[in-house]
Formats: sequence, C-alpha cells, structure tokens
Amino acid sequence: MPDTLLKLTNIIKTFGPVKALGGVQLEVAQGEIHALIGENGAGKSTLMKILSGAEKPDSGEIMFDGKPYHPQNPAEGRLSGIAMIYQELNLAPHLTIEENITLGIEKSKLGFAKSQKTLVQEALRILGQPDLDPSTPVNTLSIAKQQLVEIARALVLDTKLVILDEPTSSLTAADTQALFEVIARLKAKGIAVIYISHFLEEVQQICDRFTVLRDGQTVGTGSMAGTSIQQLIEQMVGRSLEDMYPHIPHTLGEPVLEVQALQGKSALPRSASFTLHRGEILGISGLVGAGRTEMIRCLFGLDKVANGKVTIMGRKDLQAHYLRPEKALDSGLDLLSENRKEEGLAVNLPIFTNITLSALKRVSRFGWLNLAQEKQQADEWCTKMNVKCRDSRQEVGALSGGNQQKVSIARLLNHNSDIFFMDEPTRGIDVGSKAEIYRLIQTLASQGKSIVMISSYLPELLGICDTLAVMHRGELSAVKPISTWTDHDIMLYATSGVAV
Amino acid sequence: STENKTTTANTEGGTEKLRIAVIPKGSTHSFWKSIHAGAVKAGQETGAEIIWQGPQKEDDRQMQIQVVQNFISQGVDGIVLAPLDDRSLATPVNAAVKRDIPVVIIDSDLQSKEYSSFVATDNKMGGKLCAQRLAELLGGKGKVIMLRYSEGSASTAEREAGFLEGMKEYGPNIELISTNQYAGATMEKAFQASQNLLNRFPQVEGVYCPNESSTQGMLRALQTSGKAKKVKFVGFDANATLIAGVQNGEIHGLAVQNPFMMGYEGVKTIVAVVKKENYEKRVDTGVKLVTQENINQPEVQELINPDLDKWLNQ
Amino acid sequence: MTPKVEIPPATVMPPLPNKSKGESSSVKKVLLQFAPFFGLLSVFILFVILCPPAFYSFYNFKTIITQTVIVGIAAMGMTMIIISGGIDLSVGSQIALGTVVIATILNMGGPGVEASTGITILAALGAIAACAVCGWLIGLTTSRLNIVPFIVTLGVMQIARGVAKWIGKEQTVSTPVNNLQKLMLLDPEPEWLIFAPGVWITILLVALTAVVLKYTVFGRYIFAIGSNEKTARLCGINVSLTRMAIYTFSALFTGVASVMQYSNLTVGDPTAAAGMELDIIAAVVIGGGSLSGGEGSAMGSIIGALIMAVLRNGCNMLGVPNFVQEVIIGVIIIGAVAIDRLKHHIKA
Amino acid sequence: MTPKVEIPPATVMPPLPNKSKGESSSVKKVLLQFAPFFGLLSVFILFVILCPPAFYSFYNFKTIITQTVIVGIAAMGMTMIIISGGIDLSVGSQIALGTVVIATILNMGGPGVEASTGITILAALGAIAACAVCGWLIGLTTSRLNIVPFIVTLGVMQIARGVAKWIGKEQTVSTPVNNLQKLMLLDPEPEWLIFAPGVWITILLVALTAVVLKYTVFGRYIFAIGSNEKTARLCGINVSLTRMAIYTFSALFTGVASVMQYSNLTVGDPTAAAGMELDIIAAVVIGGGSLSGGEGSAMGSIIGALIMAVLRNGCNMLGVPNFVQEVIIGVIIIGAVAIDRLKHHIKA
Ligand SMILES: Nc1ncnc2c1ncn2[C@@H]1O[C@H](COP(=O)(O)OP(=O)(O)OP(=O)(O)O)[C@@H](O)[C@H]1O
Ligand SMILES: Nc1ncnc2c1ncn2[C@@H]1O[C@H](COP(=O)(O)OP(=O)(O)OP(=O)(O)O)[C@@H](O)[C@H]1O
Ligand SMILES: [Mg+2]
Ligand SMILES: [Mg+2]
Repeated sequence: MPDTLLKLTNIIKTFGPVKALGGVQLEVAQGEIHALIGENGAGKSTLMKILSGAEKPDSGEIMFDGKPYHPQNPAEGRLSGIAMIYQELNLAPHLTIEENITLGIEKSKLGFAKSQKTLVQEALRILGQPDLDPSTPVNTLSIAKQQLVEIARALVLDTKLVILDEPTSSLTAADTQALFEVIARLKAKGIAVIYISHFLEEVQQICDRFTVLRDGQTVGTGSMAGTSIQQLIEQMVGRSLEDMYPHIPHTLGEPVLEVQALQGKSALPRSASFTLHRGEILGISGLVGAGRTEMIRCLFGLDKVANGKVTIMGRKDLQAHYLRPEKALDSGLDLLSENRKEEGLAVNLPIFTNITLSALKRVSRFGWLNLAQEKQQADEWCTKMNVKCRDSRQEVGALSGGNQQKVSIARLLNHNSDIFFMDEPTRGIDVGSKAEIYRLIQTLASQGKSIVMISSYLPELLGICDTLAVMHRGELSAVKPISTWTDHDIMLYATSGVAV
Repeated sequence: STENKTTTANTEGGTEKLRIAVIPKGSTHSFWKSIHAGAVKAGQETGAEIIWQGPQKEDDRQMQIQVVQNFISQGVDGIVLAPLDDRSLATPVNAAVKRDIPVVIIDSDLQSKEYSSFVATDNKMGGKLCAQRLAELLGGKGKVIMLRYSEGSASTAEREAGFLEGMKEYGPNIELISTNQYAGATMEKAFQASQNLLNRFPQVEGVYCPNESSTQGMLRALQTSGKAKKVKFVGFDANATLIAGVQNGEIHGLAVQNPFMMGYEGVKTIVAVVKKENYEKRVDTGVKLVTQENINQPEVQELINPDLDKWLNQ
Repeated sequence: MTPKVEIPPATVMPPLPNKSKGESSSVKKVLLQFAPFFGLLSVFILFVILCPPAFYSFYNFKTIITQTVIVGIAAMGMTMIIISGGIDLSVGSQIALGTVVIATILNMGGPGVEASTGITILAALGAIAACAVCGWLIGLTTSRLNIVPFIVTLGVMQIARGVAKWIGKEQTVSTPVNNLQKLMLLDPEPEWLIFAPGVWITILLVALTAVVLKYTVFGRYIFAIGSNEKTARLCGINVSLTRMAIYTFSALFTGVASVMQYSNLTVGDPTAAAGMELDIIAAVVIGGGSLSGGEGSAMGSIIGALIMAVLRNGCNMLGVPNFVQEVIIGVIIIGAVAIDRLKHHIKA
Repeated sequence: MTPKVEIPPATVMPPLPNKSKGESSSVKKVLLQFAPFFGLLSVFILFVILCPPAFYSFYNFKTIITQTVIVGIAAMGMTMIIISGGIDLSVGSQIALGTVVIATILNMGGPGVEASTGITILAALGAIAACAVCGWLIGLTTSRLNIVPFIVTLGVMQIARGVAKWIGKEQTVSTPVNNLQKLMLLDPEPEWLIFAPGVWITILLVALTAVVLKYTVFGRYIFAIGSNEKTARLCGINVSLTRMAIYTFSALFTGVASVMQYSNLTVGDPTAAAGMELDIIAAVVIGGGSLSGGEGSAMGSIIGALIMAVLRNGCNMLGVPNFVQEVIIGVIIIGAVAIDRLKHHIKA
C-alpha cells in the first residue's frame, strides 16, 4: 500500500443528544479513490464536514499529509489541500465562472482583482471543458456544469484530496460517466478522492478501497477488488438483503391519465403523449435537462402549459390548462419533488406538519385542526416508513438526507392519491431503504394506484417498472412494456432521439 | 446665470399678476390653515397669486429648504416663509434675496439680515402671559409641570423660556416639578408622554404646554385620567377641541395667536416690498389669552373662529 | 377515491433507540419558550427597584397596559405577516388613515352634540374596511406582481399617508363626542370593567390570533408559506390567495388598532402613528418572531409590546431624558434578539 | 439484482436549440440594463410637458442635482450594503448624528466669527468617523451575534438618534460661519465650478463606488456574500470581517452625506433626516438593487435618487399638493420595482 495521506482515529461528534459519530477510523492512501459508504444517517456527511473544517469533532485525531490537522474553518481546509464538493452545490449564482473558481484566492494589486483567466481555463481544460467561457455567469449553467465549476475550484489550488459527497445523485448516466473520467484524471494527477455514494455499482466501478460506516462507527474497510456488492450491503445493513427489486403482483386496469401533445410554456416539454393505466408503474428515463421534471410539473399545474390535451380519469373539467396544484391534489394527483430541500419540504417545520400539510382536510373540520389526530397519523407514518427521528415534533431539517426523503414520501402516502408522480424518489437514499421504497411502489400499484416514476438510475427503472418511456429534448418516446426495452435502445433515444 | 435673469425680468414688467409663495412649517395644524386663509385674503386684495406649499414631511428642515430652493428655481416674485429653524433656512433665504426674490418671515424668527420683514407673535410674551395666568389660578403656590414640545423648535422654545421667566416673576413660590420632558412632534406621542408624567406626579396642580399638539395631547391625558378640571391647565394655540376644552372648564387659559393676521400681514408686506412701497420691518400680530370668562366676547370669537371657508373654498 | 394505502410496517431497519434524557431537555425547552416573558419580568423588576412607588401602583399598571393596546393589536396582525415571511411598513400610515376615516364618517352624521350609536359603529367599521382595502392591495401586489413586501409596503406607506391627508384636508379632523372615545379611558365607564374596554378587546384579539395560528388550517398555511413557499404550493396551498388573505386579515387588526388610536386622540389625525410600524415590528421580533418567516407567536408579540411600553413608562417615571430612552430602547431591541439567537443555539 | 449497466462513453449535452436569437436578445439586454435610466428620462420628459418652462431651466437643473446629493451619496453606501444582502435603517439617524458632531467640533474652536480651516476639516472628519463607528458597530453585531441587519440597524437607528440628541443637548446646535457651509450652494463660490462642490463630490463617489464594485477584490466579495454567503464562507472569505468592512466603509459615505446635510442646514440638527433611510433604500431599489442580495449598481442607485428628486421638484413646480406627491412617490416606488421584476421575467 502506498503512503498514507489521511488518517482519522476515534472521531466522535455529537449534536446535542444525537451521537452522529461514535469513534470512526478512516485511512486514505495517496492518490487512491476511496469509497465511503453507509446507510442514511450513518454519519458520512458529518465526517466529511469535519474533514473539510465545517464542523469540529468532539474528540479524535486527524493526521493529514504526515502532520496533525485541525482545520478551524473550511477555508483553512481548502488551503491545506482538502477540497470538498457538497451534496448541494455551493456557488454564488450572480458571479461568473472565473469569479466563482478564484473566490477567496484572488490575486490582486492594490486591492484591484487581477484576471486569472488562463489559470481558470487550464483547470477547465483538465476537466474536459475547454470551450466554457470563464466570464459566463454560473446561474445560466446546467447542474452538471456547475458541479464541474466546483471541481475546478479544487484544481486551481494545490489540492491533495477531493471529497465528493453524493456527486452523481443529480446527474444522469452520461454526465456521471463524464464525471468518472474527471475523477480518473484527478487520480492520474496524484490527487486522492473520497467518494460517497449510495450507488454501489458506481462505487465498485471506480473505487480502489472502501470504508463502511454504520450508526456512526466504522464497521469495515478493505480493498474493492474481490469484494462483491452483496458483501458491501451486508456490511452496511448488518445482514444480507435478498431481494432488491421485489415484485408484488398487480394488473393494469382502465386508463386514468391520458396526455396528448403536451407542450410547456417554458419550451419544455416540447411534445409528450402517453397513457397511464390503473395499477401501472410507468418509468421515464432521459438525460438531465431533457424536460422530464417540467413535464410532470406541467401536469401538476406547477408550470404553465402552452398546448396539449390532458384527461384525468375521463373528467373533462381537468385539463392541464386549468390545473393548479390544489386542484390537481383534489383530483387525485400527487407529486414528489426532485428537490427535497428547496421544494419538497419545509425544513424548519416539524415532521408531522410536513406529513399532513397536503391533507389537512382530513384532520380538520370547518378550518379547525384536530391536533391529536394529526399527530397520531404522522406518528403512524413515521413508524411505517421507519423514519429515524426522536419525535415527530422534531424539525425536518435535523434529519439526514435519506430520512428527509422518507418524510416527503410519507406526505404523499398520507394524502393518498390515485396517481403518483415521483421525481427521483430514491435520490440520496441508501440501498436498504431503496429496497423499501421499491416495495412500497409495488404495493401501491397492487392496490390500484398508478405511478409515474422519473429516474436517472436505469437499473431501478428496469427493475420495478411495468412500462417505460424515454425523453429527449422535451420529446417523449412511445410508451412500451419494460421487457421490450434494452439498455442500448434507451440510451440511443435519450442521446439522439432515435427510436428503434 | 443668464436664464434666471430672463425669468425674473419678464415678471418685473408689472402687467402680470404677482406670484407669491407662502411656505408654512407644516400643513396639518389648523393654525396653518388660518395663515393660509389670511394669505388668500391679502392676495385677493392686492391681486397677487398665492402659491401654498409646505415641506412634505412636517418638521423636516431639509424638505423645507428644498421647497424654498424650488420656488427660487420657479422664479416667484416673493416668498413668505415660516422657517422651521432659525438658522438652517438662512442659506436658502439669502440665495433667494441674491436672486432678487424678497422674503418676509412669519411666525418664527430667522437669523439672517437679508429678509425684508418679520411678521409674528411675540412668543416669549405669550409664554409669560401663560405663566401669569397659571400663577394667578394657583394663588402663587403649588406644583407645576411644563411639557416641552419638540427638540429644536425655535418658537416653542421661546414660549417655554418665556413661561419659565414668567414663573420666576409671577410665582416665585411655585415649584416646577418637571420641565425636561418633550411631547414629540405628534399629538399621540404627546398623549403618552402626558399620561406617564401625570402618573409620575399625581400631586400636580398646574400644567403648561407650548403648542397645539402638546396641549391637545395633555388635555386628552387629563381627561382619561379623570384629572381634567381639577388640574389648572394653560396651553397654547387654538382648535375646535381646545376651544371646547376652554368652554367646559377643562382648560383654564389658552394663549391664542392671530394666525389669520399673520398670513394676511405677511402677504401684504411682501407685496409692498415687491412694489417698492412702504412697509414695517417688524409686525407684531399679537397674542391673546382666551379664558372661560372672555371666550364669548366678539373679538375673541373672531380670533378663534375665523371664517376660513370663505377664503379657502373657491 | 380508492381506499387508504396500506403499507406493511418496514422490517429492514431496527428502530432507533429512543433518547432517554428527555426530561431535563424539556425543562430547558419550557424555560426557553418563556424567554420573552422573563425578559418582561426582569425589565419590570428593574424599574420597580429604580422607580418611585408610583411606578408599581395599580393605576400605573393600568396605564402601561392601556398604552400597549394600539401597538399590541397591530402587532397581532404583524405577527401573522412576519410568520408568513412578509413585512408591513405601512401599518403606521394605515392607522392614521383609519383615524381620519372614522372622524370623517362621524362628521357625516351632522353637527349633533353626540354622535348616534349607529354612526359610531359605522365609523369604526369604515376604518377597519379602509385598512382592509390597504391590506388587500398589498397582498394583491406582492403576490401578483411578485414584488417583495418591503417595497410594496414602503410604497403603500406613502400612499396611505397621502390619502389620509387628502381625506382629512391636511388637518386634524375634530369630531362630535361619541362612545368610541371611551374605549381607552383609564377609568372605564362601567367601573366594574376595571380596565379600559380597549384592553379587553386586546386580550380577546391576542387569544384569537393564538388560536388561529395554532388550531386552524389558515394558521398552518401561514407557517407553511413562511417556512417554504414552494413546498406550500406543492402541497396544494393557493399561495397568492392565502397571502392576500393574510395581509387582508391582519389589516383588520390594524383597523381595530386605528379605532383605538382614534379613541386616544378623539380626532382624526393624518400624521398619527408615524414610525409606529417600527415599534410594531420590534415588538414582534422581541417576542420571538423571525423576519425570515416560519417563527413567531401571538403571546410573544404581545409581551414584546408590553416590554416596550414598560420601558417607555418606566423611563418617564424615572424622569430620564428622552434621548436616553431612545438609546435604551435601541439597546433592548438588539439585546432581545441577541438573546433569542442564543436560545436557538442552545436548542440546537 | 440486475447486472451492471453498460454506459456509453460520455457525451456532453448538446446545447438546447432555442437559444439561437442571440442578436435580438443582446439588444434587449442592453435596453434592459438601462431601464432605470429610461425611467428617469420618461419622468423628466413628463414634467417638461406638464411644467412651466422654469422646470427645464438650467438653474432648476442645478437645483435638482444639488437636491440629489445627500440621498445620492448615502445611496452609494446603501448600494454596497444591499448588494451584500444586508440593509441599514439607521442611515437617517447617522446623518443627524454627523451634523451634530460637526457643529459641536466647530464650536470647540471658540466663538470666532469664522471657523479656521483646520477645525473645519477636523469637524468633517469627526462626523465621518462618528458614522464609521456606527457602521462598525452594526457590522460587528450582525456578524458576531448573528442577528439580521434589519433588527440591528433598527436598534442603532434609535441609539444614534438618542446620542445625537444627547450631544446636541436636545437642540439644534448653531455654528460659526465656515467653509463647509459652502459645499451645497446652488451658486458655488468659485463660479467656474458651475455646480456646487457637493455635486462634484457626489460624482466622484459614484465613480469610486462603481470602480470598487467592479474592479476590486473587496467588491467581488460584496457580491459573493450577497449572492451566496455559505459559498463565500467555504471559499475562505472571512465573511464576518468583510461584512464589518462593508458596513464601516459604507458608513463613511453616510458620513460624507452628513457633511452635506450640515452644509445645507448650517446647524447641527439631531432631528434631521428622520425617515431618510427609506428614501435611500427606495433609490437603490428603484435603481435595480435587489433586497435579497447579489444585485445592484452605483449608476442605478444614483439614477434612482435622481428620479425621486425630479419627482419632488416637478411636483413642487406644478404646485401639486403634498399629499398627492406622497401618493405619486409611493406609486413610483412600487411601479419601478414592478418594471424591474418584469425585466427579470424577460431575461429569464
Ligand atoms: N446539525 C445537526 N443537528 C442535529 N443532528 C444532526 C446534524 N447533522 C447531522 N445530524 C445527525 O447526524 C446523523 C448523521 O448524519 P449525516 O448527514 O452525516 O448522515 P449521512 O451518512 O450523510 O446520511 P445520508 O446518506 O442520508 O446523507 C444523523 O442522524 C443526523 O440526523
Ligand atoms: N436551456 C438550458 N440551458 C442550460 N441548462 C439547462 C437548460 N435547460 C435545462 N437546463 C438544466 O438542466 C436542469 C434539469 O432540467 P430538468 O429538470 O428539465 O431535467 P430532467 O429531465 O427533469 O432531469 P432530472 O429529473 O434528472 O433533473 C435544469 O435545472 C437546468 O439547470
Ligand atoms: Mg449525507
Ligand atoms: Mg429533473
């Protein structure tokens, strides 16, 4: 094994009564790609925050590059050679690419900023983006590009370790692949990478070694070669997981949602037609920016519709033009947002409020709430969904990412619609919980609910959907049974719009 | 500059109507309405056009300076000004005089030699009158509160000073138990300050306030605390509510100026200045103490109930 | 609608072991919840020590409470607005407008010695309606044109003040004697009331606000919009309608406050309550409301208003010069919020 | 579990097709950038049509520009604060404090007929320093105690006003004749200056602000903090230090504004500039500044200040009653921002 770059021993961190980390060990060698895996709430993000200087450990030792390392703030961590790319992107949207990349390390003369265009262009070139103009404001870039800007930030400094916290959870397969290339280039430059992901295939594909966390403790570490995904899962969950994609028998019934030539006002989607039946799980695949999110937002009344005919349960009065979210909810539609933090949840309100918010009618009478009933319902969902929390009066914001996602799903289930739009329902969720959510979706279908599931993770679409359609630049392909699609067909349509 | 000379030149021709700007301190006291009426009356008599414009925010010196500047730009023939401050307004007044626009000051004085005439009440005298009245009412002894108006207002400061002077003269044995509290610019602030003062000094026997809003605020505070009529109360300025207070014995004396006369004389004087006729350097418009005894006398009635609508609603 | 979803309880993950030290932390929590109350208490005790006995006489107590009425009632409306993530700078102007409207309507009844009960009630309703229109306009503009409420209400602040001056012909409007003038008497007319009717109305309105915020769907919507507007929309809340409702509803409180202001002044005064919006906002914030939305309570806000009234009264009692009062109030505003921050720190 | 997915080699997403009309959109963009300027122009033209010829005389032009000076200079500081995502409600009080400090220092020089140049300069510096201390305190409190600037500056607004009254002994402070009083003369002393020295100083400060915002590291930090504070912190910007610098630096502008205010009033006035902060904020927002941070420009803000000055002057010229002016200004504030929103809509 090459020289050790980073060594953490017995890191302990508590947030009030919550023990997030209870004695973690982690060793990363120079120039390796190290996977950090674990269930939701295992403490991965917290550990990385400590490494980057955003949080301070209660106790424990960190050795970095042969020296004890105690960053007081993220800036210090960054300057010592540790770059952190967070789960949520961290860019100043009003500034340009160059300004973002050189933020905090500007060269100046008498206070006047000097242009560092060449340095920035060099970094962008290493990342395979030589054409990107450094004077573009970042709020006009796609998410994938924005992420590259963040990585470029690491390259303009003498960085020895890059931490990527779930970098692919908002990227599509193609962008993910591009990112892997970037990671390979980093490795070639001798930069070590800590890679956090719930996609174990990815982890296996690109990582050299791994460390598994469970409930704030290191439970295993080893070389990736010779370790199967099953073994990783066993270490994470503490037992084996037999059926990742359960199948609960269900049959397709009459059409409940018919969409013809739907066109959004904001250019996306350009044309989408499909029919959804009772008990059907319809998967939608495509590249980021293809307009899948916009399509269901249009159907739900969150975005404006330019054209198209939509029939919900055969009712004439429910055209997409007239739809507003409140009406959509009333007529049996519900939507799980892809952006949990910004849209999906009111993070500083309690869990129970979030769960019941869209179905307050059920716990109220003439506008008056029955608090006891409301709390009881929410508690039930917390138990059923296995939300890791102290109490349903806790703020949602204090939960780990995966548990927050479970709360969003609990809201949908509590509202109890007939048609579910689920946008990336398993984003940021660990394997164990994923299997739970797949089972849940199957259960819903078996009870006669219809589900439209958008996902950028192809295996799960192939694993649980009955039918599938692919979107390319706002145009939706025909819906075909899942068995007639191949990986190749899907990628072909997604990238070029050519149907087989 | 040359432009301006041409604008003043074409009005100096004499064939046109004179345009006289009248600038009050504010517009939301009935005091200013009377001045306005007086000015309009004088305007009709002399054939001048009256332009009435106060600072947009009451008690804002900066705004009043800007209003004066704007009138200079506009090239009016003369300005009648009630300055919010005895020094800040000197610069714009000097600028006006430099541009051949004469200025007459009304209501409170201005520290400038440039203005043509000063038409006002003797505020100090008014304060003294009040002190005399209060001393008489209290029989030369007792505990008295003076609630000041607002920081930095010259005319009321004179009335306060005059009152204190008068107290030394007419009631040397009277104890002034509070003289450092300010009522603030609005009536509602005056009301709260008064309430608190009355709670603090339940033994108070006499009260003096130096202007309309503070008098009204104090009157209301006396009413709500059940002290009205029991406490001897002398105030300044008149409006419908305060006159009613005098009539039913809740106010024992009200120093009333003659704002109508102030506006009237102010405009008369400025027109005389513009037409290069004779005028007085100082016009005293007088102050009168209105009490329950004299309130029904016709000359007092004319003072407190001038027929404003006759002049203003046309 | 199809039957309720039945989800079998999850089996994959073991439940999290429950935290055992709930007791001590709940004691802390209760203490923290009452932080504004303790603030009030300590300010009061401070003045009791410093002031002459007149300060803690029952009569002065009545005075303080009566002086809280106007800011207190308006603060109830502001509480809802601030919880919903908004702000309203036009409250002071609205109150002035209300007093002028009352005076104008009262004068319509003719120059009788005393205004009839009918016209008195009409006048009060008129003021409330005038404020409601302002609130509705604010809600409409913020939600339809999508302009931040700071700007909209800054504009309405000017507009309402201008309209008040216009209606009042730039003068205070005197009025015939009427029953509204008795709402704020320190010694109320039926003596058994003990406090002025305005005080009882305030207590009622505080209770109403507390109930609305906690036990109604509307209240829940207010919190949801303030906490995350997008989520609210996703969950089927008609955000622009609700926002209009919030501004209109809270303007009703402003209207009631303007009736109290009129009762205090007994005249319609277009310059009344200038700058009072800042006192009102300060009261809400001292009481734990957060300007970024999602936090605040009726109880907290009224205590905030009381703290300010005690301060003003106490300073007057001590004969402290006005400028010192201003400095003290400034320090208290910052201090109260600093303590609130600290509280959040402890909680986290 | 399904077999590993074979992913085809990376394809960078091709640009979306609907972005071809670059030309027309860039023209549009330029037009939009000048939106505040066009606003100013149209207001001006409106008044030229309505007003007597005196409105567009050169002398009146000078008057308008000179009347913009105080709000304009203070708006430069406010622009920086607003871009950084903050707000300052205490500017008006700071200006009052500044005038009182100047007057007090001038009086220290003894009761001469005219103050010496040395003491005059000292007085001006004293005022600027007093404001800087206020700004520094605001910065310190917001960043160290983590309190929203709205509250901190609301507190400082009271405190600074109280201190001003204290120093001025609750009165306007008269001063000996001195050169500062000549800064705002409509007919400047060396006649070749054409405009008052204050106007030239304003132009200089606008240029300075524009340069600082665009070309310096400090300016970039201001934008970064306003745009995304968290990112700024992660990138190693010392946010609390920078924020203190921003508030202190912009308080220097407030200090200069207070010198101009003194020059106008020729006395130290503790009640000066009450409510002026709202005018200043309105100027910045009319000029395109966004209260949520990250947006704003020196040029825009000065144009915003000019728009308000033209409005006031024009209304005076027209002889429009005050209350109508108030209503118009209220409508303009809302209207300007509504147009700005619209602009963003088109841009998006
Ligand atoms: N600021 C905080 N306050 C209280 N608890 C916290 C805080 N941050 C994290 N935690 C808790 O610490 C634990 C670990 O959280 P962390 O975010 O590190 O998990 P994670 O492994 O990254 O999970 P995920 O895969 O869902 O992102 C969780 O139980 C979480 O609730
Ligand atoms: N015209 C465009 N130019 C640049 N970026 C764009 C453009 N259109 C979309 N994007 C970027 O792509 C992102 C995702 O778009 P969208 O939500 O429509 O994709 P999607 O197909 O739903 O993908 P996913 O659900 O995986 O996010 C947008 O947030 C935006 O940043
Ligand atoms: Mg995480
Ligand atoms: Mg999407």
